[in-house]
Amino acid sequence: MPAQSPAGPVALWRSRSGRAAAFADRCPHRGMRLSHGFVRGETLACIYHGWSYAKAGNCLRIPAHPALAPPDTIRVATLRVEDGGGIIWISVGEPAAGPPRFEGLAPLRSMVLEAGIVALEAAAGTKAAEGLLDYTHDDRAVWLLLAPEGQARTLMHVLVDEDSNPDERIAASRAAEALRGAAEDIARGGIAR
Amino acid sequence: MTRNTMIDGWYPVSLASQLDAHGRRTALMGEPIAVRRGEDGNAKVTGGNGRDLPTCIRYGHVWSSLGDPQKPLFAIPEADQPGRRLVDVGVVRVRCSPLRAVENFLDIAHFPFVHTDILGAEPHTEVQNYKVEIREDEDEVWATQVKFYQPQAAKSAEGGITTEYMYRVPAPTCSILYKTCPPRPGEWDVITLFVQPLAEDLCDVWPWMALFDDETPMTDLIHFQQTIFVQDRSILENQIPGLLPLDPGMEIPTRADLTSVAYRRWLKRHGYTYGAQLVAQ
Amino acid sequence: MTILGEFEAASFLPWIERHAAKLGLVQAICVAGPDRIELDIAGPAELIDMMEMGCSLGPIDVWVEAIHRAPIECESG
Amino acid sequence: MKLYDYVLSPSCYKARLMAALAGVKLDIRPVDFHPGAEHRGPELMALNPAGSIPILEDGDLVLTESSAMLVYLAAKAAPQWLGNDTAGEAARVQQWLSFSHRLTASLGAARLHEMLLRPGNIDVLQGQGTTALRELEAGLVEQHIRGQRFLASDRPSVADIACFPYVALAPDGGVSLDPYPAIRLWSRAIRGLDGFIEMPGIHRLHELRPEPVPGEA
Repeated sequence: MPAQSPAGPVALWRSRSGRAAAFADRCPHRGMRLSHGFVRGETLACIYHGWSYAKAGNCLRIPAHPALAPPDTIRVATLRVEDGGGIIWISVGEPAAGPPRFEGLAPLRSMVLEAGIVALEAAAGTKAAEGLLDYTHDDRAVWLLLAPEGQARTLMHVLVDEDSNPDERIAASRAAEALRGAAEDIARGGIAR
Repeated sequence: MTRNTMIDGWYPVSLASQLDAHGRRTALMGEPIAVRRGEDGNAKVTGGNGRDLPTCIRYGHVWSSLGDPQKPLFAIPEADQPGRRLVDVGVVRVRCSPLRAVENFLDIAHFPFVHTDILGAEPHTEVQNYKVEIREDEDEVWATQVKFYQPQAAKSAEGGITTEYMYRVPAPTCSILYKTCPPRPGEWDVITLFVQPLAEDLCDVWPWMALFDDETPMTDLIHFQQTIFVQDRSILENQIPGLLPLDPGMEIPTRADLTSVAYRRWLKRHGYTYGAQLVAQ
Repeated sequence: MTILGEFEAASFLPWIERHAAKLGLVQAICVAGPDRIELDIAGPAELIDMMEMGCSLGPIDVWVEAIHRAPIECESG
Repeated sequence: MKLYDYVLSPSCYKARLMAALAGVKLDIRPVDFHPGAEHRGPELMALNPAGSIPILEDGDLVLTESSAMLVYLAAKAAPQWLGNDTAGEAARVQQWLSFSHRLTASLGAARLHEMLLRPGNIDVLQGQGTTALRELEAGLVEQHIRGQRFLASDRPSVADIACFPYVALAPDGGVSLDPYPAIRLWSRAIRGLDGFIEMPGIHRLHELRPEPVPGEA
């Protein structure tokens, strides 16, 4: 699936054995987005000409030239991936520590809002701390893990108490929808002014 | 700024059969133009400032130019051959460089993945060597002896066959494909891709065909070609960068990409760079 | 491999080296002039084809007229 | 059963897809929608005064609404696709069948504008399409929380087939599907169904076939 990172667009994928990997979203052959590709076993293949790549980024197969064993140097740029408590993290460069853990919380859904973090904070009436916004709605707590995509767009991962029942989870999802709407209204108003 | 050397070329701007007095508002390389049938019955094309543009009607389409064409439109002798059915496929808009649309048309290695079970299928993915040349007299790119296994080569084809192709690029945004014609061995079906450059990253594509096929209903022929082209559309809109790179420093062309490389070389030699990226990034 | 054409060797040579490295090819440039570059390359035919494809297009300030290939007689590192 | 069909029309594709999934063989009558505008010609206007396709003909029954075609095909050959086990499920099916018309009016019109140059206010159409996709995403998230993979239950129904084509082809109209992970999972679940067929713009799920073994060409 496509994702964004400070290093540019990313093709994020999970192999059959369950391992996640992140590639620069551009096939080195002719520039097709790899996020449109397909996963077979432990490889990701480009939809255009079927060039397939291992998780480490090295090309394994060029279907137009089936006799060739591609050298290790034909490769796509990779990013480090950590799978932590149901949240996939990618890092640009080599971070000193692993991603944060959110004990007692479970990821519910991810959503994109057409607003920056400032507008979201204004709508929620509270500030984010280290990328996590603690939002209480109708006496229920919802945690929003925020990843900015430029100034005017934010990827927001909704987390809930891991003991929540389905009704509570649905209510949390609806609360996040409503908050998104309010934040986008504020962002639009800001542009109008 | 260097002069756009593509300005003097001919470009398709409308289907001839759909020309009426009301006309069609469109664009050519960023300039708004209007195409309509004049009072004398001929096609009339006017540029953004109201000036009359050169016009001709050929191969089912109205052609025009923003500049001063030094040559008549390229010849397709097969178009006048008796017994062929001429197929207006219509228009499909694509958010991509006009040059990328042509390059993709010249490519066979994508058939098994993009036109699965129609023009290609795994495991028949190998591209055998073929020949590419620039024909100096005509100043055209030609690829010949191109062979590829096809599960369903044409609407009239049943079962898989190895199909032979020839590709010809007579103008920077036009390509002609000659393809084995199952009902008439020895003859070639003609399938063209005429591309109207609206902007460097936006084009209207007008496929057109001249086929030996008396059996298949016309609508089936149109649908077959529309199917193929629309399968390519999502590829074309998702290649990075949007413009066609003339420096392959960020790419890895292989022997199977020989036609693409020859096409890009020919563009580079002529300075046909509208829709091209000059420095790899 | 002999590359004939018109080029600024200063910009083309690093480009050639980068492309060869991307293909994992061992290459040694023997002759480098404004109209002729000769290099020895060893590797599978498909990869040498790829090298030829890339070089025949080259960077924008380079025009490659022709590329000739001949087998290398004696083995060199 | 005869389907008046245009290969690039997502509404026609709904009928073709449902027939394929239900194992019904259709007699396809191709219509030159573009460039010929045959759907506005006398023969088809006589059959469907609304001037739209698809049209499904079975004996003296003539259907011109794709949702009705889905229900008819399912009722005849694959009633499990009707999704009417419980009152809630039956209602959800109707809810999404009605909703699917908003997808046609927004994403479908944006696609016609961007691809086949039909008139329309593209910004408004794309905005309405995005609103509809967000509703679908939210609906699928809630279904997922309930432990159900499809729109009305844990089994696919005519509602899924009614919504799938215009959603899958949203990028044709310049509307990205990147922000909708639940839609992505749902779309893959539909594309992986036994008997699934594609239409131009929806690529084959090559994942479903193993990699060819070298030398077996």
